[in-house]
Amino acid sequence: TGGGSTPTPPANQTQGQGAATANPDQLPRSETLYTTGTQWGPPANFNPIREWDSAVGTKGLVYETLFHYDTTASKLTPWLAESGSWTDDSTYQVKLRQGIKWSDGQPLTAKDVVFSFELGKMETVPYHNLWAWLKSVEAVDDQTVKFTFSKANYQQWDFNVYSRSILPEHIWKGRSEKEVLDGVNENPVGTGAYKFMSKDQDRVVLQRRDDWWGKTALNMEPKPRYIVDIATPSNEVALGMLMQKGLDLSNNFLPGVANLVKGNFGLTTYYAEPPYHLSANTAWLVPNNTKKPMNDPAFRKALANSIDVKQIVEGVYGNLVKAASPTGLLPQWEQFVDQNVVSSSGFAFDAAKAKKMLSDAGYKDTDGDGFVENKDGSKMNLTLIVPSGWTDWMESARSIATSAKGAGIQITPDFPDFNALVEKRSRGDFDMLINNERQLSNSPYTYYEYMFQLPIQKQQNTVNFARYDNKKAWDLVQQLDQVKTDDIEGMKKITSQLQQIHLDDMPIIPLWYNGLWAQSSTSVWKNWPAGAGAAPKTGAVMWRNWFELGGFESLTQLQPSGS
Amino acid sequence: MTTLQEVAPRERAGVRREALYFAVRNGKLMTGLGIVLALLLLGMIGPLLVDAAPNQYGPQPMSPPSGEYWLGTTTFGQDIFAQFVHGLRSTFAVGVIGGGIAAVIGMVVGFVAGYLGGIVDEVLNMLTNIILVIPTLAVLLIINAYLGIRSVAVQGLFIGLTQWPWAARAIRAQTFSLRTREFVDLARMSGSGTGRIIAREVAPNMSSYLFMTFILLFGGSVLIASSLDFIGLGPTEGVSLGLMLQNSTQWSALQLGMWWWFVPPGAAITAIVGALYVANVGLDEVFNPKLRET
Amino acid sequence: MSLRVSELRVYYRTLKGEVRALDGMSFDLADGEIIGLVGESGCGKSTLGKSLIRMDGRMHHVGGSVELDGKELPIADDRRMNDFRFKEVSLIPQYAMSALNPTRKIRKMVGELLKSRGAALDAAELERRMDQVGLPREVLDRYPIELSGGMKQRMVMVISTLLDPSLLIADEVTSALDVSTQKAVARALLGFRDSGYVKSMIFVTHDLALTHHIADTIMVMYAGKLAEKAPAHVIVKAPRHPYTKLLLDSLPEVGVRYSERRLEGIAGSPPSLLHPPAGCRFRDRCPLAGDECAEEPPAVEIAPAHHVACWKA
Amino acid sequence: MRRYFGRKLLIYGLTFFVAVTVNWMIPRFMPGDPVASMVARANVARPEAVEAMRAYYNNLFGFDQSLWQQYVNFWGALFQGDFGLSIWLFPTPVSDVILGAVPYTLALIIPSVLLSWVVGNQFGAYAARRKLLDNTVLPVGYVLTAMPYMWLALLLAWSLGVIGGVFPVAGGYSFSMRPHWSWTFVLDLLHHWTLPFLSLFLVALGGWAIGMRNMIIYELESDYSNYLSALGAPSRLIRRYAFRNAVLPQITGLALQLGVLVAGALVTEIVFAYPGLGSLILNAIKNKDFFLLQGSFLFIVLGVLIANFIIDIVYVVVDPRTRAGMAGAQA
Amino acid sequence: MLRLDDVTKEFRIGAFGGKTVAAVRSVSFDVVPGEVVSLIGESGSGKSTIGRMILGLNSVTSGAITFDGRPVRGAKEYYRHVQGIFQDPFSSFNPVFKADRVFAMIKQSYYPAVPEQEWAERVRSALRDVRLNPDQVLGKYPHQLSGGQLQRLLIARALLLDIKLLVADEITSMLDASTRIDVLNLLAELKTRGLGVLYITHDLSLGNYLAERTVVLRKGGVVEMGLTDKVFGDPLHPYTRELLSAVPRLHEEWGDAAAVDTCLYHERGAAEGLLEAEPGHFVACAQLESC
Ligand SMILES: Nc1ncnc2c1ncn2[C@@H]1O[C@H](COP(=O)(O)OP(=O)(O)OP(=O)(O)O)[C@@H](O)[C@H]1O
Ligand SMILES: Nc1ncnc2c1ncn2[C@@H]1O[C@H](COP(=O)(O)OP(=O)(O)OP(=O)(O)O)[C@@H](O)[C@H]1O
Ligand SMILES: [Mg+2]
Ligand SMILES: [Mg+2]
Repeated sequence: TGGGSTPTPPANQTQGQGAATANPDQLPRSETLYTTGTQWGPPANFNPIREWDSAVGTKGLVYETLFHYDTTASKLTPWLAESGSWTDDSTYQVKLRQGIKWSDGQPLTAKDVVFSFELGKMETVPYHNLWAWLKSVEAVDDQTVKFTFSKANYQQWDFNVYSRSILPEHIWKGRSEKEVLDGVNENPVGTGAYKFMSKDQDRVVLQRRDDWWGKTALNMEPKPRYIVDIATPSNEVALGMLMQKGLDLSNNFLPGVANLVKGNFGLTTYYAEPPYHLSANTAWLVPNNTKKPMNDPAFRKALANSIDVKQIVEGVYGNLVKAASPTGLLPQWEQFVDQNVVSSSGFAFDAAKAKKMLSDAGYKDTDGDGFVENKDGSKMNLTLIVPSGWTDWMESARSIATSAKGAGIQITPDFPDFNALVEKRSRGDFDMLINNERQLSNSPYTYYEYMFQLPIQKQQNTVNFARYDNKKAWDLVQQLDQVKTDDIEGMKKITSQLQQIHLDDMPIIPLWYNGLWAQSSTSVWKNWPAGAGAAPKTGAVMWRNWFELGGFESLTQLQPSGS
Repeated sequence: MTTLQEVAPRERAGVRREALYFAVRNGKLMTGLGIVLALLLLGMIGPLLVDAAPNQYGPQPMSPPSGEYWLGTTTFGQDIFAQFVHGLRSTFAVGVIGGGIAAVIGMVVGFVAGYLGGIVDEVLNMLTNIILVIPTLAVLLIINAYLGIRSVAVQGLFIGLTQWPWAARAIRAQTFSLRTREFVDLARMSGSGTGRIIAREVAPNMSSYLFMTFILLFGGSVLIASSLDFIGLGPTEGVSLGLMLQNSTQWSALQLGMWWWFVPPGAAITAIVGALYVANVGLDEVFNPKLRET
Repeated sequence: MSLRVSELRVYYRTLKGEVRALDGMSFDLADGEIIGLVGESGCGKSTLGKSLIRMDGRMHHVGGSVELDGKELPIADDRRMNDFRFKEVSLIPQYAMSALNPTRKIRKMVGELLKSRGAALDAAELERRMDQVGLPREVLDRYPIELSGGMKQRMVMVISTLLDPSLLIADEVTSALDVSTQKAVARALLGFRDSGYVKSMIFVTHDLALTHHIADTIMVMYAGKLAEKAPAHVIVKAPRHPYTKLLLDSLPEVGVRYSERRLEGIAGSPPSLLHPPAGCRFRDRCPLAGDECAEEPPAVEIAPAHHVACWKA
Repeated sequence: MRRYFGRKLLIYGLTFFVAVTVNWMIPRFMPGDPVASMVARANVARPEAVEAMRAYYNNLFGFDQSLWQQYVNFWGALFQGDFGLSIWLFPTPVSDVILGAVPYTLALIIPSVLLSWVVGNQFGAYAARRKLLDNTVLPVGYVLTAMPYMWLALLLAWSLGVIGGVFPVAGGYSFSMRPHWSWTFVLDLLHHWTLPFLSLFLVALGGWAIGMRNMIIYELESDYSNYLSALGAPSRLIRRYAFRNAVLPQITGLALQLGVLVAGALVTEIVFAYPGLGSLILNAIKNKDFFLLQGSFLFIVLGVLIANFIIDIVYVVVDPRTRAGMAGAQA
Repeated sequence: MLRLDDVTKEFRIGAFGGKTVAAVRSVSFDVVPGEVVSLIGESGSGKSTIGRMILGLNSVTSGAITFDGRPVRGAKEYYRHVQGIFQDPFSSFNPVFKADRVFAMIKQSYYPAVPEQEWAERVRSALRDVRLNPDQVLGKYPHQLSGGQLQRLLIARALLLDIKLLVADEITSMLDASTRIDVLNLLAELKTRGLGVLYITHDLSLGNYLAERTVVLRKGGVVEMGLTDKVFGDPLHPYTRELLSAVPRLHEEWGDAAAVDTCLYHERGAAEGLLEAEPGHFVACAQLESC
């Protein structure tokens, strides 16, 4: 531009977007949000189909879903959809909002929605299984989409309506299966409030679209004009940058952050005291139910009683996490916990009781080495694997081994490489492991699916790592799926049965709730979500799939600290 | 890293006694050895003094050095002094194992190539050059990551297996010049075989040089091990100074101001390796009259 | 009178004590004279040479003085001595084979050396002198490595004498050479003296026969002391010191055959210079030794220019 | 000459082949299946869907072929400049990933190697045989070389970054910047580059200084030095000559140290979250990203080999002895 | 006893082995028992190389060396009969061990069965043979002994074996004049015991002192050989003449033989062989007549 080497004066607001692009080389600090904790390397793709490794914000900021899900109110929030309802038991109808435009100016229509869901017919698209029970998707008119089901899995459907990105048919049409699944999708065209501005080795930069539909339709506007998401190689680097005020939000697990929150460092977390964070998922101890002695429910229950979770929570995590309830259901699902079941069949750390349970079940220390032997008298030495380098889990595993020793169970922690662990896990070649791969969702259904899914395959890749084989439980889970999501009582009836089975058989043992790690600095942005006062109650996370669970709403609540 | 020098021809007069005389008067050698021995001693008897297991959680997390915890505690209340003394042991172990293995391979290859010459030399030399050019840390990274190194000993083994080439090269050069000495011919004419000549004629003449090579290999192994530990590819069992460093950074000791967690292990590694290098220079001066301060 | 060395004592410091490598040497060297210095290995020849130009770290000057052209040489003072080096006293070292910097071309090295001594390189003169010793000119543009031993030797000779020093010390410059090269080098040295590039010269060797061809005067040293000094032909024909005699007797000449005449060496070995015995140091090996030899014999001028340190001479 | 370089090239060729083969083999013979973990990350619930994806990716990456076939394919692709797709950063081509990272790594390594070499040598040469310097400054050199790279890096980050606040402790350039050519940006780059550079530079510096110091002492004792001093040449000249000769082994040393320095750079990059090959390799390992790992490794090996080759040439140029040797002259 | 037939040795040289030099070209001569043959030539003329080949320390490129009719190999049995001594007595001893270890090594290889006591006696008598006082030299380190003593230790060592041939490579050049003559005398005595000695030197006067026959080498090839008297008394080859004239003699001035380079003689091709100028006196000069 003609400015030559003379520095251009700071852009004023009225110039809006134009000004921002005119001098995009240096982002104005007061209008930029710096985040980290999602991405660990260079941004790889902008493909919303790749919900697990697309660049931060691909889904949620650039592409959007029909609904969002409000975790506090436990209900769907219409988003691209104006409304959605079951017109009969197997037909679901969505009405789209008027006037939504793609970032290239084309209007969003029912055909885009149809296209997006029909992409799932491709075998390798992650939501392909939807078509096992979805019969058809039709555009009734430009604003109306009708879904017809062969089997109405209400719980799963709700999950789908807030999880699946809606893609522009006019751009994606004709892409091959390979391109759909593997394409980088440079220059994504979405409906969302942001678009990608640039990327580099360690970051992506998103720029707000000032013509975003939600401004008027939802009366919402995310406050940061720019979002820069940084890939930090490690948690401690993130903490360092946070303290240097280079970052506004870190979604990393930052040990010791409690000290900083209490001190005067301008750092906040959701709660000002333990556990500091909302809960995001449950960490489970997964015993291999097909192996001796873990195939014995009595043993598993004794094991559950032998673990001093408090020690982990306090010792390893410095109270950054919360001990899990015996059901393992996240606090957000508290209403589904059947207290009667818990009080009659629950468990708690009690070494003496664990010892007794063991000996009652026939596990005795016959050779006097302080550890019980198998029923047949053979030595018992169980290995607990967690991925090498996951320090908090490694420490936890050590802690578990120590407390199990108190009850006479010999556990040796082992730290294989992550990939080796994945392989062992899917082949069932392990004694015990720790896993937390199910996140908070709209329904405990997803949790019970994770716990009980059948049939057990040779390779168990994502669910039921314990290989717990209980037909009745799986039937119940499927029944739960068929319960309408607003029928809370109907759901409860099934979940309490499932809890009974879980606590009786203890296929997997809940340990603690991992936090929805969100440490924010108040130096540039304030009004971060917090448990106290009038602050927003949503989660401040940039993690993939969490924008729909309140992450996006949090952005709209931010306020610049300067003003 | 200090480079090894050619062994200068020795003065004939009283090599041994003179060496000892200069050894005890060589400040560098004595300081270096002193530091190394002090730390070695600490690593030997330290673990007997502290009864806490190095990784055992204690009641006072994050406390700075005090009378009770000499070097303070970690985020988990582990006694850093206990970790430190155990870590010293592993560090010495890795040095001895890694340095030892590398020295042995380097010696075998160097001696054989240097003494036999010809095609054997060509082949061994090529092998040496190949391994020399390969960035070994990268290879170690891969090996460590995929083999899942468990113990300090295995770590030492792998380090030893990749560290030997420069030693082999140096020893080869030395052997080359020694084998033209006439006492080697004389030994041949006394009916000694190759192995015997290497072991009984060549090697004893390079003993100081071999020792210095070992020292450098020792230091190198310690440094490499600490790097591996630091990036999380260290042994999964036990404590080492490198693992302490790794833990301290992973648990943000830096940002939380817990200097007592990350300063001692690094300082100890530096002290051990540095002292060895200094001692090495001292040794060089002892054995090589030209280097002595006049 | 060019060089006068009187009562020079230079010792080496060692762990075991002082090695008395030069223990009271006195001699004179006239302008234009070449002295051949001979003696058994370890008798202090090189020490004398080094003392006159540059002492190494272990040597120290215990006593005596050296005068060159009437000026006292500050041999113990490295710094002051620097003014004399090269210009007044110069050296062709024993290690001439490795005396040239391997990574500099010779012309460049010479230029830099001269410049550092405040002299300019006179290329014509340099080439003339090279011609004189039979070195082709292109040698100047080569690296030392590319020269043969004899060439290096001669090149060092030329360099060392470029500033026309008045005293040149040539330490065993021919011992590593074969006879024909030896001859060429020796002749070149003579030529240097004759052309006046150097005024006088000390030619150190242990080869008596060779010395005889070069030197005007031969000086025989034994165990750090002067044994005999006389004009070359006198030493060869009429030696007076028993050591000189025995030394000459043990020289096989071409034509002497074992089968015809069995030569004998000198029994015994020279004394340690660490703790040399009192009195005549050759006493133990001397066939003539008598009681008076318990006293140290002074160097006496028994004939003009013929000095002998022996009671029996 | 031809023969010499022919031989060198042969060694380099072999090295390259062996290194690349080893690197190709190791991950493939180790437990763990990259596709499995990739699919695990995709977090797809249905077993059938998972199977479909697995099959798809196994086919895509060629893991369904025999190892031998994979190996042949690997070389075939390599010669066409095709490094494959990264598994971890799927579907970015490995070459893109590496090209994005390499400038940073080079920007760290080249200056720190060269500067530390030059400065270290000067420094060592200066300190040699000067009692005061030798006894005060060189211990610092020993300490520096003995420091683990990351520890020095940590100390720098802690003192100058966290406490002093003078330098940023992470990243390649400010988060607020976008790469473009302007002084502010270049300064910003330099600002971020300083600490990682320093940590590499200082450790290497100590090593070179000590090496040079020892070399110089040897050279100062050599015959040609003695000859020069006997002719009264000033010590400046003598030192200069000694330096010239002492530098030659240091050049060889440089070639030997390159691999080590590259390794140091990897560790340093990790400490300072500096974008570059370091974190890339680490992540490639963690994610069993064979292709990225192969690519990065290949790049490092190539880099080291090329640098070695340059050093070889430089050596021949500066040391007349090697040239004479090649011309067949006798020593 | 020892025969060299058309022996040639080539070395690969240059830092990278790119070229070869012929260090020895088509050399043939023999050594019989009770005879000293001296090998004379300038530096680099291939004298040591011939010695080392005879000792089996270097291989032969072409031609044959036979000892008592059998080709030479560096085998243990061979060394029982053929031994060598080298120029530098100091480097012939391993500096870190005591000097008398050289005897122990022989015992270990060749006389393992001999009782210690008897062996010790043998050693002492061998030492006395070379006129060393055993008490003065046993149990000492090499650096504690003089060059002459060490050189004689080596000779004693050779005597302990049942040797028939001794290769002495410049064994006196490091010794001073008086010790040198002692060692030479010792060698001369050996031949009276029936030993063959190959005496390698570049010092003509020493060769002359000892040897029955003389071989003059130049650039690896023989230029003249024959009885010492003949070769030295009536040198035919200009090179020999030049050598002789360059030898400094005590009582004569340096003569000026024809400068080598102006003479047209040069190395003859291997095939041409030597001319036998008179019986037992061979010379290699193409222009012999015209010179
Ligand atoms: N650096 C030294 N330290 C101690 N003693 C030394 C040193 N250099 C020489 N000497 C001793 O001083 C004495 C004289 O040595 P010098 O080198 O002058 O002898 P030389 O006559 O030149 O012998 P050569 O003919 O072997 O050169 C010898 O006994 C020697 O051992
Ligand atoms: N191992 C070797 N490798 C290469 N060339 C060699 C080797 N040994 C000897 N030569 C060469 O062979 C030639 C003859 O060498 P040799 O040592 O036999 O000479 P010499 O007559 O013994 O000389 P000197 O009198 O110096 O001992 C020389 O040109 C030498 O450079
Ligand atoms: Mg001398
Ligand atoms: Mg020889």
